[in-house]
Order: sequence, then C-alpha cells, then structure tokens
Amino acid sequence: MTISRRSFLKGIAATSAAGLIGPSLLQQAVAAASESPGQWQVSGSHWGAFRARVYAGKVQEIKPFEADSYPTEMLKGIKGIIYSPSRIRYPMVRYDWFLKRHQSDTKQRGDNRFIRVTWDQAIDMFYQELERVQTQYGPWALHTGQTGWRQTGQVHSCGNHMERAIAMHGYSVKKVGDYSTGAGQTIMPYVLGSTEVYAQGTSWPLILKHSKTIVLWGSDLVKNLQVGWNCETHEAYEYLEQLKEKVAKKQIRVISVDPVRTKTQKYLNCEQQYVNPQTDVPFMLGIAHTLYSEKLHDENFLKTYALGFEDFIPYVMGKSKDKVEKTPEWAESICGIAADDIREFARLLAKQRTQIIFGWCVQRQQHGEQPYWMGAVIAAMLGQIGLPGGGISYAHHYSSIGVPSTGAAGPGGFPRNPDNPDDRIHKNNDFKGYSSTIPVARWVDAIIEPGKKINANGATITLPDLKMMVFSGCNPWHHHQDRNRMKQAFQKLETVVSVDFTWTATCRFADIVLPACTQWERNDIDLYGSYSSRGIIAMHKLVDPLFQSKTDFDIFTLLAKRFGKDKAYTQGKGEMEWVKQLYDECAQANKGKFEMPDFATFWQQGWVDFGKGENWTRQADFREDPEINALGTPSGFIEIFSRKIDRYGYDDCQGHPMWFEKAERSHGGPGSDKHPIWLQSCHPDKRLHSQMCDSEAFRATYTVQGREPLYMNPKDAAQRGIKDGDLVRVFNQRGQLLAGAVVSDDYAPGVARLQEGAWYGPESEAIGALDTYGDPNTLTMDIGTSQLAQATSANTCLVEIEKYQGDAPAVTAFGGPVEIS
Amino acid sequence: MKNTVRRFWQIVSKPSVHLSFGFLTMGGFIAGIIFWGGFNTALEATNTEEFCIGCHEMHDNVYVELQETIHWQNRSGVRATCPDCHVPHNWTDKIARKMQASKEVWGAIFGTIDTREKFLAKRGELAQHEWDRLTANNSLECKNCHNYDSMDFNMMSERARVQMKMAAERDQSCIDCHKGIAHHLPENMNSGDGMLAKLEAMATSGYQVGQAYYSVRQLPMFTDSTLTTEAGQLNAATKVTILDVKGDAIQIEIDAWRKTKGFGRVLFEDFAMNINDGYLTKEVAQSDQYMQQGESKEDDLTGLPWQKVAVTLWLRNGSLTDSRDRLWQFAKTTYDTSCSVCHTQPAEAHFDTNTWPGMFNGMLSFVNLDGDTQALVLKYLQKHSSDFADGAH
Amino acid sequence: MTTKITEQDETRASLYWWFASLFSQELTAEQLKQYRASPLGQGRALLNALAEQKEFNDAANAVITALDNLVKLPHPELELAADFSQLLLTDLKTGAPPYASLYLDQKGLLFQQPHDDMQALLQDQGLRITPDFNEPADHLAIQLDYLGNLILQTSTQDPQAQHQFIQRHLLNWLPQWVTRSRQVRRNGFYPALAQLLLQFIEQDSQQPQPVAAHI
Amino acid sequence: MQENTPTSRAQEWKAFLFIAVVLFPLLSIILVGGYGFAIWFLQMLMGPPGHG
Repeated sequence: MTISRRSFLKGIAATSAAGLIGPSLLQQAVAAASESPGQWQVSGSHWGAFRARVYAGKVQEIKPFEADSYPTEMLKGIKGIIYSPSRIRYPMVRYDWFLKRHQSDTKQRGDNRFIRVTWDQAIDMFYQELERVQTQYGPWALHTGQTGWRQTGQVHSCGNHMERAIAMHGYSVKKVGDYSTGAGQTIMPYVLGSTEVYAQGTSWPLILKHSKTIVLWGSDLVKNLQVGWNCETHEAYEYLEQLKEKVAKKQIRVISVDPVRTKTQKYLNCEQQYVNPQTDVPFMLGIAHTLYSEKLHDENFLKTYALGFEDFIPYVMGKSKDKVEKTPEWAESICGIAADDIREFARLLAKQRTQIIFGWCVQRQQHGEQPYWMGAVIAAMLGQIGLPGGGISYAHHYSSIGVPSTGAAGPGGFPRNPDNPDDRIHKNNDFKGYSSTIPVARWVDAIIEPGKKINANGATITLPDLKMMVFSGCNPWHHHQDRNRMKQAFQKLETVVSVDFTWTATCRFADIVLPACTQWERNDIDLYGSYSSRGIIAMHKLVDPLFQSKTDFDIFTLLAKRFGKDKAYTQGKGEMEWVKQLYDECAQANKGKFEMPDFATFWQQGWVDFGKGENWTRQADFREDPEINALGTPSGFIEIFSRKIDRYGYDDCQGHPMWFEKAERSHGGPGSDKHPIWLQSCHPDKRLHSQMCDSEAFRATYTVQGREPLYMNPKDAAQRGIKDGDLVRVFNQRGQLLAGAVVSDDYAPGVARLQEGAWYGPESEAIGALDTYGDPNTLTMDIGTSQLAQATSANTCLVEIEKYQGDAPAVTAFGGPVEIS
Repeated sequence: MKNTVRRFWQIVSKPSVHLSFGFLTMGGFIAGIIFWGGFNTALEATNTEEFCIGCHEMHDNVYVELQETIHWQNRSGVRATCPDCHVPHNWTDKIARKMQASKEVWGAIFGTIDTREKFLAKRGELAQHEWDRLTANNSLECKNCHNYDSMDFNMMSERARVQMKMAAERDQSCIDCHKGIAHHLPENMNSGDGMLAKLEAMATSGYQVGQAYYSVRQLPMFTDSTLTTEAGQLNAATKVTILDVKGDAIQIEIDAWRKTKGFGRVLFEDFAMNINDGYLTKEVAQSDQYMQQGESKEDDLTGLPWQKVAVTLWLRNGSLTDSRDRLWQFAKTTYDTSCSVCHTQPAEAHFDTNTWPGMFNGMLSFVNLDGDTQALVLKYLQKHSSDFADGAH
Repeated sequence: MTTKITEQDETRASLYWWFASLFSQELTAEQLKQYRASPLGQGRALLNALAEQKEFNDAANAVITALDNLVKLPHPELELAADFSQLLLTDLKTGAPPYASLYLDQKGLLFQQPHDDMQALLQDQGLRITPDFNEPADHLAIQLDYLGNLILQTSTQDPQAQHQFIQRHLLNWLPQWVTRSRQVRRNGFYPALAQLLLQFIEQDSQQPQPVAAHI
Repeated sequence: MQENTPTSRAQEWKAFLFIAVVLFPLLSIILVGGYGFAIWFLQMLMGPPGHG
C-alpha cells in the first residue's frame, strides 16, 4: 500500500484545511526478512531467572530457567509488567506545576492532571529545579536518599544512577536504614555485633543434620524465599523439602511461633505456638524466667561469651525498679499462652540442639528492637550460639540466606558516587544546622515539622526543611506509613520528581514523571542466587524500550549533560561497555578460584555457574576464639546489657531488653476497645512489595471482587455479618479502605492481614479519601520504633472491619479492567 | 720480572734524560684526551639499548614487554630506551650503577636467568631493586621527562586529576603508583589490579631506625630475627616504630592497648577503642619477654579492664609505608565504590569507632573485598568515625 | 495500477485522518485557533458542517460546546493538553487509553492479539509505524490512519475491504472506549470527539453510499 | 746492581709509552671503578641515592 495525504475535504468548503491534518503515522517499510518463530533468551529478575521467547518484537512466552528447580509462579506476572496498561509512556509534568513551577497549588497533587512534554523539556525542568533549590535554599532542601527495590541488574541499578547524577550537581539529604529491617539492623550491632538481618546464616544442610528443634519465630520461609535481592535461585526450597520429610519422620520438631498459620507451617505440616500479636517479649521473658529458675541456662557460655547477664536477670526476677517478676504466669496474662506451656516450651529449647530463626515482622512494630534483643538473650542463655544447628538467625527467609555460599565474587555495580566527590557544580555543603542524613522513615516528619530535633541511635537529628524530593524506582506511596499524613506532607513540598516505569501512586503525586523502561528493555548483568553466589547471569534485552521510555542510564546521562558532566557520568562508556567491564572485573576477582569464560562466550551462553557452595556455621569462629574473632559489639562479646544504649537514656529502649506496652495493641491492649482487630501488613505472597501488583492477569488470581484480599478469622467475620468474598471497609482513626474478605481459620480471632505492597488507589486526592484497592498503609501508624532506631512501626496497628454497604467505587489504583457502574 | 719492575721504577722515578719536558707534558696530555674520549665512548656504548638487549635475557623478557607499553610507542613518537630509566644520569650514581652491572655480567656468564622460568622466578627480586632505587631518588629518572610543574591537570580525566594533584602536592614518587608501567609485574602481584598488589604497591622501602611506619596490610609477626617462630599478626594500617633492621628482618615496637579479659591477645590502637592493631599468640601474650606493661584502667562503657602495652617483635622486611594518608585514600575510594553497590554507604562519621565493626560486618556479604582490604577499610572507617570527626551529624 | 478516487472517498479518508491527528497529538495554540468561531477557523467550519448533518448534530454540537467552554479558560491549549493526557496518555484508572488490546483482551494488557493482528496487516501492506510515533499498532490513531489509506487504495473497487476493517478492527472496541472516556473526570472535548468519531464510523459502515457524500 | 746505569733513549720511550698507553689508563679505570664500587657498597649500607 502506498501512503497518501490528499488535500482535505474538497467537497465541503472552498478553503484549504490542510493544517488540520497532522503528518502520517505510517510509512513504507523495507520488506522485513521473515523471522524465525523466535529465540529463547536468558534474563533475570527478583523472582528468578527465566527464558523468554521473543518474536515479532514482542515477548511471547516466559518459562523458568532450567537450573531453577523451584521456580515461583510469580514468573507468570512478568509479561504483565512489560505490557502493563499502567506503563508510563511519555514524560509528564503536572498541569499546575507546568504553569507555575514550584509555586503551584500542591493540594492538586494526585488529581491526575498532567501535560505531556518532550524529553528535552522534562530534563530541562528537572535540571532547572535542581539549580533553583541549590541556589535558593541549599543542599538541606533536597532529599534524594529514599530508595526502594530497584529492578535487578547491576549496571542499571536505578538508585545508583539517580544518586550519582544528582551528586555530580550538588549535595543533598541522605537516609540511613531501610523500611524492612530498620529496628533490627540498628539494635543487633549492639548485641551480636552485626546487623544480623543482612548476614549469611548457618547453612541449611548443617541445620538439617544437627538441629533437633527449629523455632520459626514469625518467619514465613516458604512465602518469602520466592524473591531475592538479586536474581533468585530458589535453592533453599530443596532444603525445605528435606525438612518437610524430617518433620514427617519426627526427626526434627519445627514450631512456628506466630498468631497466624503461615504458608511455611502448612507446607512443613509442623506445629504452631500461637502468641498474641506484639507480645513476643513477654513470652520470651517467661521463657527466660523458666530457664533461670530451673537452671537450664548455660552459665559457662554466658561467662565466656556474654556480658551483662547479671544486670539483666534482676529484671526477670522482679528485683529491678519495676519489682515485677516476669513469671510465666505474668507472661500468660499478656501473650495469651498458658504458663505451663511457656515452661514446657522453655524446657524443650534447652533440651536438645535448637535453631531459632526469626523473621523481620516482629521488628516492624513499636519497640521492634526488643524482641530481637530478647531473642539473642534467650539464645545466649541456651548457650548454643556458634554450634551447627544451634543459636539464632534473623534472616533465613531472605535472598537464599542459608544456602551454602560459593564465596565467588559477583559483578560490582554502576558507581553510585561521583568519581571525584569534591567536583560538584554546587560545592555548598552547608546544611544550615540541619542533619544531612536522617533515619529513612522520618522524612515525612521532616516535611511536617522541619527543624524538630529527634533522638536517633545516640545522636540528635535536626529534621531538615525539605523542599524537593527525587525518587527513582522508589514507591514511598506504598512503603511509608499513614497515607493521609503523607498527603498532608506532600502539600508542603515544592517539587517532586519520580522516575519509574509504571504509574505508581508516587508518580501520581509527583510533579515531573519520567518514564524509565523495564529491566527487560535493556542489557545488564546480575549475580544469580543472591547470598549463595551461585553464578552470574546475562540479562539480555528482550525488546526495545516501549513508547518513549528510556533506560535509567540514558535518563541520567541526559540530566548530567545539562551541567556538562555527561562524560564524567558515563566515564565515556556505553551500556554494553559497562556490562562487559563489570563482567571482566568480576572474572578478575574470581581468577584462580572460579574460571569464567571470556565475555563474548558468557553473553552468548547466558550464564556462568559456580556450583554448590560450602557449609558454614554462623558465629562458629567467635565460639572457637572469642578474643580474636570478637564480635562487633563495643565489648566484642554478646551484650545482654548494653551500657552504651543505657547511657543514651532513652525511656523506650533501655540497657537491656524489656517489655514495653504498645501505643495500640489487640487482645485487651490499649485501643482495642475501639478498634479491636490487629492488622498485620507482612510481605506479600504474590508480589515483591508493590512490584507486580500492576500485573493485571496475575493480580486477578488473588483479588476478591477486584480488591486486595483481607484475611480474617471466621468468628470475627460472623460477628460482623461478613462472608467470604464480601467487600469490606477496613478503618481506624487514620484512614479507611476497601478490601475483599477472605475468611479463614488460619487467622486467630482478633487478627487480620492485608499484605503490604497493595497499590494505593484513593477515590480522590482529598485527605481522608477512601482507598479503593486495599493498601494497608492507609491505616498504619507513622511513628518510630523507639528513639534508638526510629524505624517503621507498621505492625502496630489496630482496625475495625465492616461489611461494605452500597455501591462500591471503582478501583482506581491501576489501569485495571474497565469497571462500568 | 722483579728486575723489570725495578728497572722501570728507576726509569720513571728520575728526570728524563732524552725526552724533553715539553714532549712529556704534551704526550701525557694527548694520551689523556684520547683515553678520556675512549673511556666515555665505551661508557656510552654500554649505555645504549643495543648493548642492553645484547643479552638474550634482556632481549627476550623485559624488552619484549616494553614493546606493549606507551613508553615504546605513542602519539608523539618520543620513546624511552632502557638506560633512560634504568641508568642514573648523575655521573657518580651512573658509575656506581655500572659497577653494579658486574653482577649482571656474573649472571650472564653463569646463566642465572637464562630461561624464562628462571627469569620469572627472579623477577620479584629484580623489580624490587629498581623500585627501591626509584623510591629513594623520588623517581628521578621518570621526572627527567615527566615534570609535575609541566602537567596540565585540566587535560586529565577526572580521576587522574584528583590523584595527580594530590601526588604533585607532595612531590610523590612516580613509582609509588606506576609500578608495572613498562614491564609486567611480578607474578604474585599480578592478581592484576588485585587489591593486595595495590596495597603492596604502597609500601616504601629503606626503613630508618627510630622512625614510625604503617603496615600496608596484615603481616605475620615473629619472636626473633630468624623469623621462624610466629608471634601473631599485625593488622593493616598499624603504626609501628622500627627498632632495628637485620637483613631480611626488622624489629618493631607496637604501642597499643589490650583488654585483659581472656588472654589479652588482641592489640588495640587506643584505650576503649576497638581499633584492631593485631593479635598475639597465646604464648607471646602471656609472656613478659616481648612486652612492657603500662597503666591499667577500666572502660566504663563495657566494664572491661584495659592495659597499655609496648610490644616488641620482628617482621619480614617490607610492606610498610611512611604515609598512612595514602592508605586512607585507597580505603576511602574502596569504601565509596565497593560499598555503594547495594545502597548509599553511610558517611564515615555517621557511626562511632566501636559501632563501625558491627555495621561493617553486616555489609560484607555482597562486597568483593579480600581480608586485607576489609581490615584496612574498617580501620579507615573507625579512624574517621564520629569520635575523630568534628561536628559529626 | 491507478484507481480513480472519488471525491467522496477522498473526503472520507481525510476525515479519518483528521480524527487520527486529533487523537495522536495535542493541539498547539496555533492549531486551536482553527477551531475558534471568530474569526472562523477551518476546524470550526468543519465542525459546523458536521453539525448540520442530522446524524452528527448532537455529537458535533457537543464538541463545539466543549470548545467554547474551553476558550474561556486562561490557558485553553494547556487545558486541552491536560485533557488529552488524562484521557489518552495515562492509564485506565484516570483515562481511557486508545488501545484495542485493553478492551478486547481478557488479560487487560497492552500489545495483545489486536496489536498482533494490526501489525500483521501493516506488514502485509509493506507498512510500518513511523519511529516518531512509537506506539503499538492497535492505537486508535494508527488504525484510523490506516483506514484512510485503505479507502484511497480500494476506493469504489472493494468497499467490502473497508467495511471489514471497520467491523473487525474498530467497531469491536470503540463503543467500550467511548463509554469509558465519558467517565473521565473534568474532560469535555475529547469524549465528545470520541462520540463524534463513533457515530461517524457507524454511519459510514452502515451506508453502502458513504455518508460523506452528503457533506 | 744496575742502580746507576744511565737510561737509554729507547728505554725512556718505552717507559713513557707504557705509562701513557697502558698503566695510567688502567689505573684510571681501576680508580673510577673502585669509586663506583665504593659508592655501591655505601648504597648497600645507607640505602639507594636519595633526591636533593
């Protein structure tokens, strides 16, 4: 067919109207060579490696990678990410901001009025705003530190790109900590001398061989091991399968301490020890009381490897200030476990080799430091720390931790920092008395109360007066707490920039929105197997960037070019040169240990396998020689009592682990008269945080009437006239949302679950608006865990639930199926 | 023979009878000129590349390697020949170097390095001689052509500019950083740009007794100069004072503190600061022979007793530097690049000295650092922590 | 082979292209002037002409009303651009993206079967989408642009081909899209235009003698 | 003894040539070489030449 553009409407008017018709959208094509039915190319993701069949410029099929024996079904959602109707297709600028720039009406944020602009315009505006903020205010007004789970790939790691480009322009406020493990990573260095939450754990084969009892303390291995920080291998499932057999044969006793029957418990078919939500510490104090009174604790171990037991035990025995003896009977009244059961449990722990495995949920609550610290105290009293299959771990559910590691070096990354830290366009490094680094979850506080001084980890933080924020691959409108408070805060920001591939709520509440492409529209390289360091995987570009999207590398090169630093930014190297360089450096680091083929061979073959790793026992070196292999604590020993924390003088985190009442607690605790149900917002089973929530067809496999499922107990449901599958309104004094009820015995009375990462879809931009999809952080509390960590307290949250009456508003969170009311 | 010599002496010890005064003076003068011309010509002949590569040892090894480098071929067509770099231009030093060449003649005759294997085995030692020489004369031969004052820093890449400016300020010796620029590095250093090689490259040589130096990496310590009985390990970037140099061994003193709980084997830089200086074997730690014990006090923050000690032990000669700043610079770069792969790395002064070990340990899982570099980076972080920074936070 | 192209067909093709242009790119301030009543712009003249047809009277007048409301605002072209973005460039939550796949495919994803079908059609005809307009082949504007060309190509010879295309590729999803676009908040011009397009296509495909003959 | 034997012209010539062509050049070389060696040995004790 030939393309024509004839003159217009000769029949109706004498005037020529050619100006009304734009240029043709079609053109003659060179006859394309007939393609083969497509090739199976290797790529990776947080959900695991896969092969994709690409044909006619489109990803047609996805199948798990042949070396992954336990692939997650979430791979089915990959295509839904690439071809999501929620993709950001063009650079966009919020309408009122386009008109008035930083003086725009910020109450309109979230009203979805945007103007399409060209890349040049968008980058110009981005750059001009950075200039303005640096000159008009200074580095204290710009916050760039917030980061999230980037798409995988070491070259295109989005946070690195954003931070490097902006650092080459000037300084900005940074963060410390993260939303997942804020309390844990702050307290554990005082106690066991490492963050623990991101440390390798004892290898599964050793646990399987030596442990007689395994306690899963709020840890849902089967659910959480599906995803990894790097490309996942799912090797841990092989060991979980063996564990299941051993449980069946009664060779290992596994007890899940949890108010909920977890996926892991059901998979292993193991026991559950129910505990009232947020009352793990009283339970553990009851255990400590039993161990001490029945002389089941290991005095030798405590004397050789720990400090401060003698300062702690009076608290347990009622000899300290509060004069309350922490007997099992005392614990029973709070944690809901019969005193005799507590004693029985304590004796069981002391009887044989016991491995205690903590999840992260118990530290994502108010005073989240305490259960972690108390867990370490129990482990020290049992005296098995450093023995294979004994002691305590805080991360066996994360990124293949516990899978024997090969010890091979993985590929590095695109540099996050400028090569020359002093060479910036704006050299002003004066934060005007504000802190240049803030605890990660306290930025909303900073916006609302700039200049306020808060305590954090022994220091005093002066919250900076933030005016501009830049997000890249980061969705705080999912991971931060208390949406309505966030709305209030965002009205005070002058400019918000968000770089993403999909219309997250963060993008909707931003002023400049830049479309990045997905990780499958670019070439990259990644470590395969996260902590197990199983191999290196080539991430082949499957299709070209869709619409006007660009790689993070290209976006920030464009920005750097605005201030003449693009060459310095890229070091004069392109995408593939970076991929190759990371590979070559990795090969060099592994030389003599692991032979790696040359880059071309690797790229063609798609991966390099380092084989199975070696077994390893956590803290075994410390146990063997506590002097030379001292822990990283101030004393080098396990600190049951921390003089250092004691000196800080905080009332909510003192010298040793203690029980503190929560701001809100179910089962008779504060606030339970008004909102009786505890809402847990744990990591989702079928997403990675908020990633993949936009994958339409896959989401439909778990939603209820198109909403996020709310899991609740049958009795609670019956009381409220709620049936399985009903639409429910979940609410408290902070907000309200719609969700679809799933009624199940797995949830104890007074316990409900909404998985975090559900996309926020408010009815309108107004404060208090009903969330139409079911984002639990519409309801959660935005307070720090304590003055020590100032971390997230998402799991301290009470709600009430009612059957939703009347016409339900359409889900507004995504470009979901059209719902016509 | 005896007679001939005596006769000769009789003749030369008396005034000349037949030869005129003018003739003798003139004759001696001319002979002198001819001799001196000849001498210099011969000297110059040994100072050419043809002469150097006359031996197959040089021709087949180092000469071939040179040809891969910028000192052989480049844009501007200026090249360096063997003597440009390896023979001092100063006359005295040149003559001394020529005499040293007697060793090379010996080697040529007896085939010390007449095969590639022998050469490679010996390369480390040979290279060390040149590095020592260049370290001592501050890379004079390099600087005959490359002058800090004539460098246009603006034409350098950003990375080079930073390093070069710093080097220029201190008139740093070129060889400190540019080992292996014209020939291959010795095999053990050729874990390429391996971290260990980079650390070793920072070591200076020619240690002065009574001076303080810093270890570039973790080093084994011994009880005496025979270096046979191990006494423990010195940590990276640890300050030591040299007491004696005996050939391959140097005697050092470490001023440190230790906790007296347990055997007191671990040495720390300062009281109540867990900045590791190294550790001792149980025997050494328990013996008075190697250490002088000083004051004792209790650390209030942990309740542990500490004791000041001065430990005297032996090290193998090498791997010390006089500039800890150079180590810190390397550690900082490593920290900024390696530790930012996963997330923004906390500022050095974000934590205090005793918090850093715990934080650092938790970050190591995805970082490709060997033990030496880990130890160095940790020490760097501790020494730049909030305890040492002004107005941290 | 040259086909004699009737004046009607040329008009029809041009009208489809006109719609394609309006749904592929925002109007510039200059272009928007063409739609003002005074001085009478070409676009306005066209809309007036369409409004005189009884089949399009309501729809065309709705477009005209929307325009009249719009020009009263301080930044009409920006308001229009924001309308355009909201309706066509964001997602199904806020707007009504003009892709057949979203309305026809069960999975609710982009680049599904309707895209593949259009792509195959273009390929058969030796065509491709211009690189400046990096959109999937089932984008409304691409379908309309193609239809305009199809009309000129087949003209009177094979009206069946045009009819088929309209039925198989456009009318199977346009009604849904138009309904969806009407639900979008704070938007007047484009939903009205979508309605006008739908009515035009419906008329065009019903009548053996194409409607444009009357214009 | 030949102590007082007068020297012949030929003998003086021979002696002169020996000194000028053989002996003194040789001595010079030994001297310079010795100096070189001396410096070298000194360097072995005091370290390689520094920079002024």
